[in-house]
Amino acid sequence: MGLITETLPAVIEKFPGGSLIVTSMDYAINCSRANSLWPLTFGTKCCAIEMLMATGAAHQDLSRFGAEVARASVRQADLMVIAGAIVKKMAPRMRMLYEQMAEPRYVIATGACAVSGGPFMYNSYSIVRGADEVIPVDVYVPGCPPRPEAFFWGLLALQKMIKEGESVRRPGIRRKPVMAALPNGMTAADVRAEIQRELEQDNVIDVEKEAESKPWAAKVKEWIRKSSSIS
Amino acid sequence: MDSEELLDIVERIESGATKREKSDRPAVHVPVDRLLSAMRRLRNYQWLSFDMLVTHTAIDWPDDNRFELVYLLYSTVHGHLLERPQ
Amino acid sequence: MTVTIRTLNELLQPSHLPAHPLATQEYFVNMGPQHPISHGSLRLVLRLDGETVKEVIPVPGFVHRGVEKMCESLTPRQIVPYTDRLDYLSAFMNNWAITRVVETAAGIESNERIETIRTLMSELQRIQSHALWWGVTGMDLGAFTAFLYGFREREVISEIFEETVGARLTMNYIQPGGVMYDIHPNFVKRVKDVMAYMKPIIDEYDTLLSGNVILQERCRNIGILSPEKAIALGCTGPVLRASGVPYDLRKMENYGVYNKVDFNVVVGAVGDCWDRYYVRMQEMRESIRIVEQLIDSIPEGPTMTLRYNLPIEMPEGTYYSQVETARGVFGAFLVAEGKSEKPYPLHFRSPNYNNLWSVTALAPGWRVADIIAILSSLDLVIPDIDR
Amino acid sequence: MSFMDFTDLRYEKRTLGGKILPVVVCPRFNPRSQPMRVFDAVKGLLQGMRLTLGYLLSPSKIVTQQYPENRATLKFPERYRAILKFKYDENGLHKCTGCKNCEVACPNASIKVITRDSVITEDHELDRYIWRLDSCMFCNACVQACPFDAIEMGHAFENAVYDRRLLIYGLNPIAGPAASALENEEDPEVRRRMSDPRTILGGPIPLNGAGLPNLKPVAAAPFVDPLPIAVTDPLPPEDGEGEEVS
Repeated sequence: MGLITETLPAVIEKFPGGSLIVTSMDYAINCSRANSLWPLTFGTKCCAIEMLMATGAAHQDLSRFGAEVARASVRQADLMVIAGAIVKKMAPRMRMLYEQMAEPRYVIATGACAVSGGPFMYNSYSIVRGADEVIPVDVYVPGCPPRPEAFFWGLLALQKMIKEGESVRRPGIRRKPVMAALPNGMTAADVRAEIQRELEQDNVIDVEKEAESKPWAAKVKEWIRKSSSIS
Repeated sequence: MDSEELLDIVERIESGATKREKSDRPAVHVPVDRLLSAMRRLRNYQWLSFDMLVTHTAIDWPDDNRFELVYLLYSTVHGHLLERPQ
Repeated sequence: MTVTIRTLNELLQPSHLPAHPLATQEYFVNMGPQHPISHGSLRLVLRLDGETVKEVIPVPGFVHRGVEKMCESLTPRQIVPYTDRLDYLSAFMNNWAITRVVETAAGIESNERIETIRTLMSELQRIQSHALWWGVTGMDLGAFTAFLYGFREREVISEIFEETVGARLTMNYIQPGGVMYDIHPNFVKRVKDVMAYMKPIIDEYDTLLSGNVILQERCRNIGILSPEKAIALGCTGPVLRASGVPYDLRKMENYGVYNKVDFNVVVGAVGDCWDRYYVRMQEMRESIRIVEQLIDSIPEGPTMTLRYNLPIEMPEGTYYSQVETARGVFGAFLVAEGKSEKPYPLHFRSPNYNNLWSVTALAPGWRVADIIAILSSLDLVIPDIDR
Repeated sequence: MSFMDFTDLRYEKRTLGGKILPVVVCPRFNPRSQPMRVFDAVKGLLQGMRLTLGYLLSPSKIVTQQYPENRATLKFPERYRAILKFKYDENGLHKCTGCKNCEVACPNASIKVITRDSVITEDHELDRYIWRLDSCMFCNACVQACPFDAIEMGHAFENAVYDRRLLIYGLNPIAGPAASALENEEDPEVRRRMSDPRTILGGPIPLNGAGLPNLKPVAAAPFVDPLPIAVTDPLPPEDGEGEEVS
């Protein structure tokens, strides 16, 4: 269930000595990064229950995306899931945690509080209105709290971003699929539709159909049927 | 022991205490210099024995230029909840 | 009358210099604000002598959003969703606390049906909250399997909530004047199924974790809280009941339809971590009993007695109401000025705040590893402490 | 008592606060002597392992749901709250009259209703309905407050974006009066004039449409006209129109 259905890019960048390996290396490394995100257990509020705990449990299984190795230490993590409100007292600590993470590091802001301050956006004297005021955020997952599926969708969007993202040779330059300022003649609806299309095309595969094309499919089906009929 | 009775007792043990109107629970006012002794008596007297401080908070009344500290006391022996703003 | 206030800097001075050159020196270790055990952002400063904890200084406030101050500019109906975000594992009960105080203040009548639905939802959430706590405690004490099992049951109950309420965590269901929606047509059947499913599950929990020797050794006779100390610290809920004080608002205060059902107050014998652990396990069984008694006889009637857009008029005065959440007594203290719909000050009495400070009485003398068991058995929800 | 007996609960009556309460005391067991203790420990561990092994070998139900693969079959309860949207009738007309009840009810001002005076009837009517998904707390207060049953909570939960500004939504693709007002009008030309399409501002609108220089409607804009009337192009602004009441 690797969710990678793209073929390897066969673009040959020409320079003396050849560069096929290097370009493929970029791709391979980015794929590895995308499919083995280690999240940091950084939850401050209600979203932590849904985003970090419920997704890690059996019903929504985060390990299907290769991201189940939740680490308590920032040094070992490369994905920071900001789950919950960030207040002014916490903001410097969050910044410090972010800076301790090794590159490449990615940030997902889940829930209204982390995206914009959310319920506490107005009238509150202590909230930071959006985690991106403190650290750069790659993907925003709105909702209060978003369902675990919505978080997975955000994770897939991040994986998509990583896969076509920065080059190993030029680290730090990260290309977001959506530009910050929209180009001329393009509406936001187009952008959303494009993200949707891209993600669906890449990440949704029909497991049963895929499995049927494999020679061992019948055996597995038989085994599943047997084992479920026992109980 | 109902709330009226309770109020009477509290008024008896604390000289400056007055009833507090407009409260859904039995409540008394105690002047701030009598606070500590009042709290001690409320805890130590056997027929009161308010041993749990449920919560305490403050209300400020900028019009009167004063603060009101509110202590909510509970007695696990008798089961009274008393509100004591002062 | 003097009150000594010490700043954190003063607290963090070593209490003595070692007299003997070979004497061990005290040192401080920070736990948090980002620590897997804190389940949120809680900072604990431990004063250690070797491995032994001398003192615990909790430093809360890393999730302080100023909810109480915000509520002064909100109408009662708008306050209700904010209480979801305090103790998010007891969202229904928190809704109920603010609803009760508003209903008392404004003199809003509710009916049997509303109260029954509120009680049912609260008890379901108590089971859910304890199941979640059980899984997380297992994980804190080193048993990851428990986490998977605890969350499996949480999902099952979440589905009930999703169907009737439309949310998984932040409910905003119990509102002044009634409940947001009537129960879903499938609700009764589904709850019955889940209760039948849950009963053997709790025995399964016992088999899986309670009998585990590691849990036993890490919990038994660790962190003993005497009943006097627990009362003096204002602990409530399972923490107080584990110390042997049968203080349960469901019995003490007449609210909901708890006076119609037959259930026991669960207490512990000693007040150690094991008692705090098992009180919650047994409370799940008692909650199942309550739900089973109520689910067959939900009376008929309207589920909202108040038109939504009408303002709620609260006459001048002070009001206090409290309910028993999964973690203890959650109270709301409201002062109405009588001029507008909005409360003048609103204060939440949160159970976790008092339970947190019991760690200062519990921890000294124990090892660092025992702090994990103690904190875990207190079942703290940090946003409720910081508000 | 034996080591692993959890059924040994003591039922008692205790008094607290002047009430007699039925009480159940939790079981406690003290460890037995050393050799038996080892036996008990192994027994406790094995029991837990037997349970997990049982689930491994004969799962009664596979609980894990395959999210991105089962998107086609994923069904949510009808009351699930994930996104705010307008209710449209069979003609594609909304019911919002711009009464601003939802805006008042919203606890954190996530809703902004901009009204204007109608071109034709000079009534108060809806111009733009702006909803901030990034700060919405899904408390359902707007839906409950709506006296016309014009909005509802939908199920579209896949809203993750790379840019936070894409989370501000304009809910109405057509501006103008509610369905009830539009139905009274017979002349299709008048009806067309009454409702300007909000093509470019439908869907998420970055920063309420501001901050986007040279924003032009494109020919291939994915706008499905909800009106059964043919709309040629947006009306040019007339004098006296477009007065925004904030």
